[in-house]
Amino acid sequence: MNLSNAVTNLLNSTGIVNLQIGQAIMICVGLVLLFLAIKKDFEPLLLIPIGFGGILANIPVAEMAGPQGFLGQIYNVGINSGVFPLIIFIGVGAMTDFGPLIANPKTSLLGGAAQLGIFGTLMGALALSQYVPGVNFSIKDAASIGIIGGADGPTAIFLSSRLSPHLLGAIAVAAYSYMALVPIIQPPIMRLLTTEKEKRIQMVQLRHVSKREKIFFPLLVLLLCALLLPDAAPLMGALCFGNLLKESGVVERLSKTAANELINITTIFLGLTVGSKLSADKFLRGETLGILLLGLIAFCVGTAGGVLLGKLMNKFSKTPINPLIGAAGVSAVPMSARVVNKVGREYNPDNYLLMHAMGPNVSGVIGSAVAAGVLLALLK
Amino acid sequence: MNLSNAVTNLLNSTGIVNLQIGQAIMICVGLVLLFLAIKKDFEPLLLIPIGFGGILANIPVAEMAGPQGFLGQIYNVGINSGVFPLIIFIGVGAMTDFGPLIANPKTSLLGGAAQLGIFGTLMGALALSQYVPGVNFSIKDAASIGIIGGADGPTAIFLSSRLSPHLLGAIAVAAYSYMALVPIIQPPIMRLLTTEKEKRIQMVQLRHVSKREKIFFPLLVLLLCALLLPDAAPLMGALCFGNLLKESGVVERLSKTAANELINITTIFLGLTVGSKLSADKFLRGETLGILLLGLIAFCVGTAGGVLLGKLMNKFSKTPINPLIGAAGVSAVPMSARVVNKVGREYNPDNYLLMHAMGPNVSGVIGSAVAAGVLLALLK
Amino acid sequence: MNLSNAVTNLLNSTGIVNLQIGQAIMICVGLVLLFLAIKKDFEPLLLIPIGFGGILANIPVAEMAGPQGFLGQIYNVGINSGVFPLIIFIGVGAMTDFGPLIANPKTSLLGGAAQLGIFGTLMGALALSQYVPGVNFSIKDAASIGIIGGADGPTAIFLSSRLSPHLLGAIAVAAYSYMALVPIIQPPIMRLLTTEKEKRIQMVQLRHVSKREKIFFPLLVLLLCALLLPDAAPLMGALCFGNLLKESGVVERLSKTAANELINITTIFLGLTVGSKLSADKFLRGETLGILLLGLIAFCVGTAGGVLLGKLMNKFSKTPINPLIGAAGVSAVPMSARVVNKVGREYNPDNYLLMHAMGPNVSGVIGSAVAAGVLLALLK
Amino acid sequence: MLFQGLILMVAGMGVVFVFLVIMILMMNLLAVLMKPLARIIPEPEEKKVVKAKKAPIEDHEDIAVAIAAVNSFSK
Amino acid sequence: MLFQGLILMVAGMGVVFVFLVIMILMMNLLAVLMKPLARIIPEPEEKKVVKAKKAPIEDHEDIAVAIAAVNSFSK
Amino acid sequence: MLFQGLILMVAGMGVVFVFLVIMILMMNLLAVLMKPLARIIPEPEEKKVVKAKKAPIEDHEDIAVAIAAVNSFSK
Ligand code: NA
Ligand code: NA
Ligand code: NA
Repeated sequence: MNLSNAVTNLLNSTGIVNLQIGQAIMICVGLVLLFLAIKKDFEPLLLIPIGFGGILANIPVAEMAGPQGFLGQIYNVGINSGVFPLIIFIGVGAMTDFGPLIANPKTSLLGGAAQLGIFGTLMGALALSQYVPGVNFSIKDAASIGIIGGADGPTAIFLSSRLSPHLLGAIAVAAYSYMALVPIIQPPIMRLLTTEKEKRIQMVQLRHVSKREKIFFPLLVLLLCALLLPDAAPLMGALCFGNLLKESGVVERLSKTAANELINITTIFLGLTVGSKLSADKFLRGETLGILLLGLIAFCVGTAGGVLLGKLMNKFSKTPINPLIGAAGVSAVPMSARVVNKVGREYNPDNYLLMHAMGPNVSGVIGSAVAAGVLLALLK
Repeated sequence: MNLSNAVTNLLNSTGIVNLQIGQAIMICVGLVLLFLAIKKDFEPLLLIPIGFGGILANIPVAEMAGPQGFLGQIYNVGINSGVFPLIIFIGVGAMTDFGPLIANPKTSLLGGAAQLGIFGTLMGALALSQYVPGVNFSIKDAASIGIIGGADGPTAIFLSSRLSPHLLGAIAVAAYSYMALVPIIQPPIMRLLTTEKEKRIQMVQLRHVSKREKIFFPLLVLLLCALLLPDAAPLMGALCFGNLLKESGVVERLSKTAANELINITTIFLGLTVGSKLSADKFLRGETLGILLLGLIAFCVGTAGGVLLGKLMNKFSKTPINPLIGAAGVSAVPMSARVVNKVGREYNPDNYLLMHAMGPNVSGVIGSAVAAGVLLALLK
Repeated sequence: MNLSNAVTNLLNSTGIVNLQIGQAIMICVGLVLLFLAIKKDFEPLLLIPIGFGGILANIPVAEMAGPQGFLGQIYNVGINSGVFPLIIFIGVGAMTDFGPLIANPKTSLLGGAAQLGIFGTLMGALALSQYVPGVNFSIKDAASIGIIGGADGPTAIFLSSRLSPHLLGAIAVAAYSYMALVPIIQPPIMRLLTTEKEKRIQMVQLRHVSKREKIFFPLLVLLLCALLLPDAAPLMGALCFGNLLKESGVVERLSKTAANELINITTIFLGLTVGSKLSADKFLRGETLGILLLGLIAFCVGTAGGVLLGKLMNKFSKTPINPLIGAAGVSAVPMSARVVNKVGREYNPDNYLLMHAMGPNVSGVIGSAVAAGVLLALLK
Repeated sequence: MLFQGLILMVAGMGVVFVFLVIMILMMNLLAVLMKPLARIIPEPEEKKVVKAKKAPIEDHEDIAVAIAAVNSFSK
Repeated sequence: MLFQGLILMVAGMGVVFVFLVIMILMMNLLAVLMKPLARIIPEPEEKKVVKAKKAPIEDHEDIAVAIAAVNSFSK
Repeated sequence: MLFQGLILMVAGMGVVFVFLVIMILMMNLLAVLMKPLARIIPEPEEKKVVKAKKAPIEDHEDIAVAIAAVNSFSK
């Protein structure tokens, strides 16, 4: 090695020499995600790590997302194994109060109707595959794309890491981006599908839910899942475990840790490694546009499904049901419940729908996990 | 795939179709553990994760405890490797004050006598093997069962993961259950073995222990262990490391983290994965009844051993020793020390034995680790 | 097995029988490190775990640092993979304020000059190899030794785990020990190389740095690194990621966790496992003395480099620059900046140089990462 | 393929609703069963809330004596 | 080998300074660009500081109603 | 096998007591050695307690100036 040698080697190892155009574009995509997260407050907890992971993965030479790179290694340990999304779900369970759902069980159907977004999008992806040349989604890919409509990040990441790892980056980005767009996507659909009178419906105060019911609830859901759809049991089990830690009231130190440090640490690494799947060859394709478009449709269809079932249920229910709360069935906890509350108050300033919307909201999480279980059972 | 096909596949993947009777029973066992933990306050920090892990592992189809399941994978990383129980011991060390032991060193012998429970039970397991048809414990199994008498969860899990992984679930369940039963198991034995006069003995106030002594103590114990019984060094090293973090006084951020977030996170995963070893084919055997029975005997023998040595020491000691504190030698920190205090005050309301019982209590932890080291040295 | 057999086996497994002289010496080295950490306050956050890990690794029979031992297993997962030092850097980024650097960009050159310590020491190591018989450092070893002069623990551990794993223990010990000695090593050099007048120079108040600049800064540094020197991108990326979490202001729960629990947990295991590389056959060689000597020289040369460039810059700068702040360019954040402040006030009690020294101080971290990148690019 | 998607949709939405309907039934049953259960085993609601707030180690009067020595993990 | 060390030193110190000099230029450029940028898109400095202090979930007036039900993670 | 168990018991209880007896001797020796040691190197007991309470970064008077810039990890 002499000096000119060394300089040549250094020049040959610079990013300027090695940067491919695809990498450059993907770095810009990462920067856009960071901009949306920081400036536009788009799900920053996830999109900052995802965006940054995308940038790191596209830095030439370093190969951080490769099998020897640190992101690649964490990906194998945490995402390939399915462990990270499940840990997130433990934390989510430890933060979720199922009280509003237990107080008014029938509203959980609204969280079922909103899953129409998942399956509608699945069909959309297949249609796109069939009619648009160059787009070629397998049925597994279509299912992974559909799950964006579930509006549940961990569920989407868990399912697509199982069925379509090559689409994971795009799907996670779409899922979290559209969740962030809930306040923009949902209100027009909600306004369009409901009458003035429906929008003003006030619902009866929720009954008190006892501590004991809250303890039984996660166990009942888990047992139901075990009997009906064990393929959903990892997701549902993690959610119920976290919730039982919280509601049991005797292991506060565990539930606090699950809802804070554990979920935070996992979020950092889940975000970085999911972002590290934003490689140019996987993301810069026509298909990604398709995924983004379909994801948008998924949210719209899900919202419409929830609202329409709300209208129907209001017709037949003894106590009045404001169909707006159906929109919260997509999950995106707690954002879509807040959107419902806001839209409701626009038409009736004394109408606080938030707690009523939390029922469909959390049942939407359960509904998406069930839908993911069905897809796993039939396609894995 | 047509619709009837899909429905058939879904039906064939339900838990109803696939549930084996053994799995159903084990799920009930898990529910019983949860009931004991939540309602009866039986060591909920461990028994909630263990019980829930037991339920998850016995959900059919999902195979969460299998080599590809998330519990199975965490088990391999954390228990097979021996890492989780050692991390718990680091946290335990960071929470333990050896001051009462240093102030009255001779009481540590009581923590030795209580280890009689370990070896008595080991012999009991061998006797059961020999005389009861169908029970067939190897000597390694007998040692793992004996360690239940140590009343130290991490030690029991560490040893049995090394010697008898197939018994791990039952042993962990027995260990934590009986620890929870300490307030019920110990008092009758303590009352039976001591005279009225002994029960009323007041002990002299403990001397002040300097910060410096507390720093030297974990290092001395570790060096002693390194010289005499290096097989106990992983357990003892983890305990002493955590304690040194605490007592050094200069790394508060590390000792706080070890005693809180780190131990909480590890407890969640240790519990879930230990529970995932509660499979029907390993647990639903006559042997498990044997293990439960022997575990109970272990606690009784250990308690008796401690109390009897206490009586003996009181005869020869210059300062009076209340034999009741011998019961705390089984460890089960700090529960058994509290039991001692309570029983003591029943007979002499002004007699606060708590601090005096903490000496044997923490020396019981050391004693169990030493016993585990001997068993590893001779049987591994 | 009969009793005499058992006793023989136990005796044969004691440390007394198996302890090799090298292990005994290394245990003493570990105790010395603990003494320095606890009593002399030498970087206790790292030196307590490193010292304790060194003791554990040298306990005979237990083989905790071996491939099946718990320290060996954690080493493979955390250090071999390069993950632990990068996590530490994420936490460091989440604790670092680059404001003083952004306010006075040109002072970052001082953090470059101090890297002379790295390359000077590299040459020293090669010279030692050439002229001292028995010392035989490869060029990779020399680079790893040189990085001690970077005064950045994670950078040193990351680089030497890549280039010279067999020297990792000695290098980490030297790096953290000399960082602790900064208040003793630096002042004489600072006093020697500056005139009375220079020492009294007061610097103009730093301008206000906007939140937005602080957000852009880590992104700019990362992009620059990606274009110029992608081999430094893992280190720089981790640092910038942590800093962006902090400065973005929208993910406080993640940045708090990164700067506290995550870095604490990682520090515990990084320290223990780095310490576990303090094996007698690697450490008790003439070469280690060479490493310690060279490490000392590295710090001196780095300090001198920073101070001398400070003198030069003061000659040509429009606003006055106190050359003392050049000493902070070695990094060792924030200790060397404090040393600068203290020395400055000795000569001019109204002169608060701390904030001015923080600029070179944090740029020294960047400079060392760049230097590590160059060494990786040319030698890996 | 589109047909397969349709099947997935029918099967999927079907299972989702079957699941939720049974869940609703179970919740209703649970609410009904709570009252007799509460009569047999009264729910110690308040105690639990208080307990969750206190550290688990503080529920004996003797603890002040030994606060440094005890820990809330039983080993 | 000593010669190789010299090469590493020259190359290394060279790259370090090239890196830092460009970084300085970028920081100066950044400082210059901040003013026009701040005019186009005013920096919501104070709002951000306040926001960082409050939990993210507290920025709607309706939250008190539902504090137990919501969480700051969107799932 | 029962005989082997007996051997394990004898050996095990023996080692446990040997270990604890030596530990007791060491603790007694330690207590004895503390006094002369404390005379040679006085124990800074109070200082340590105070220090543990303050964050490690707060032990210089100049810190208020730079609280945002410093951190307690030396890198
Ligand atoms: Na959903
Ligand atoms: Na014990
Ligand atoms: Na440096």
